[in-house]
Amino acid sequence: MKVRVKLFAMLRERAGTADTFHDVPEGSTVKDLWDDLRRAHGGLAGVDLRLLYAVNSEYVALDHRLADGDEVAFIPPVSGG
Amino acid sequence: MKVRVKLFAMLRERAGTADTFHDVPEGSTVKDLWDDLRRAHGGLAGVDLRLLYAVNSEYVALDHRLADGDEVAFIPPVSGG
Amino acid sequence: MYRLTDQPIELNELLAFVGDPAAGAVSTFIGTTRDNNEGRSIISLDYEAYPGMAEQEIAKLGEEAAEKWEITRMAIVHRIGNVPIGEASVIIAVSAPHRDDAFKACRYAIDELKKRVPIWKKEIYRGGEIWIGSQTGERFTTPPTPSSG
Amino acid sequence: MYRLTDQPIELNELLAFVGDPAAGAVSTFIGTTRDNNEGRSIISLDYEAYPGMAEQEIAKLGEEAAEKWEITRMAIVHRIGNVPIGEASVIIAVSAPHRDDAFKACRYAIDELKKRVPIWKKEIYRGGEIWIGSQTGERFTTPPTPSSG
Repeated sequence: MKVRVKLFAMLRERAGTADTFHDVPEGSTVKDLWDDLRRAHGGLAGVDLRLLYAVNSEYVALDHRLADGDEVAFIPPVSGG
Repeated sequence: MKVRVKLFAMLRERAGTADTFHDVPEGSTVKDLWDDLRRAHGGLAGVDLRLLYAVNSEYVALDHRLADGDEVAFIPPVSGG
Repeated sequence: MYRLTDQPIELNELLAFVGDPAAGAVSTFIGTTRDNNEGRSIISLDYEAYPGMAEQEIAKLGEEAAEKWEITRMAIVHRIGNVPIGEASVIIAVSAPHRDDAFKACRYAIDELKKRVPIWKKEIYRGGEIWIGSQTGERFTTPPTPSSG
Repeated sequence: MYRLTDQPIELNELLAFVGDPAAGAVSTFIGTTRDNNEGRSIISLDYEAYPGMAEQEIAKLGEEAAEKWEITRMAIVHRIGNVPIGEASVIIAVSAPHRDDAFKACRYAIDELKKRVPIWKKEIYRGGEIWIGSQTGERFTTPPTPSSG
């Protein structure tokens, strides 16, 4: 399956990318994708922040199962306002 | 002694006056003055509101003793805002 | 900035006054004339104040707020005279380093203002006039006069 | 009115939007860039959002507030990009028949916005830059780049 990955703020800077497409195996979860990303981007390996995860603009749990075409966002601690 | 009397809002309308001077005996309290005013102005006689009292722009108790030249305000329930 | 005015209140003036590089939060409260109150259809409100004392009491609110919370600057302006529907009778603006202080000081100021600042409003509604706060049934309702109706 | 903008936020636009003859109270909150934070001397803040989702989450705050309190209208506008000292990064305006609802809804909106709307600020301070919320000691501090000063 192909999913779109959105990275923001500190994650975006550390990965050096904001918006990419990834191939993931059927049945992959958000956690599987995140593990993949950490292998692909050395800058993300050291990140130990409490992240939030959104699929198609809705917050989901880390074990949420992905579908083909999903937009997956990794959301570091928000600091709007 | 001579004191200045300020009436506001509903009290002003019922008394038909906003700002007058009154002669009061030495040792008079705010309550004595109020009783005088109710005798002088029939429109004030029926007033049974919870009033506040100010002498020279500071809130005082009903038994506050007046001094010559005081400005005494009778303050019906406030409703600013 | 603590004052009464018989002109429309300019919010931007208050905001300019409370603005400060050290402030991260501004809380404002705007009280406006509603078109209805307790079933009465409101035409406008007429505000009267005890000048001098009203301004002094408003300034006290600011001093008290500054003792209770960490605020940077505060402005309270109350309008006197006739205030049509939708226009502001009072505006309060408070700046503070942090929002909790700004909100609490602003809320304190309007709550206390309504309790003890010598200002009164007369409601001009379809069918009569009434001094808010002094109404006790119909006893204190007076018919509108031709000039103010 | 729930939106992001890369331009200075116009408070008067929000106030016009929430104004209503049935409203007697308007509470507004303005978040501004402070010149200091935890001992750092701030030059400006850079805001980044997840567009689409940020606006959607902001709109949810308004819906939730309308379920909890009796409010007339609400506007939340958040600025994105560089926000200099003293300028507003976020403005919230809430109108309601009565002030208690206006204050509580406004407070709820800014508190929840800071918890879960996908917007981030990077502090540009004298000596470096830091993503607020993601800082864990100096580990995540990056030196300023020549282009962002």
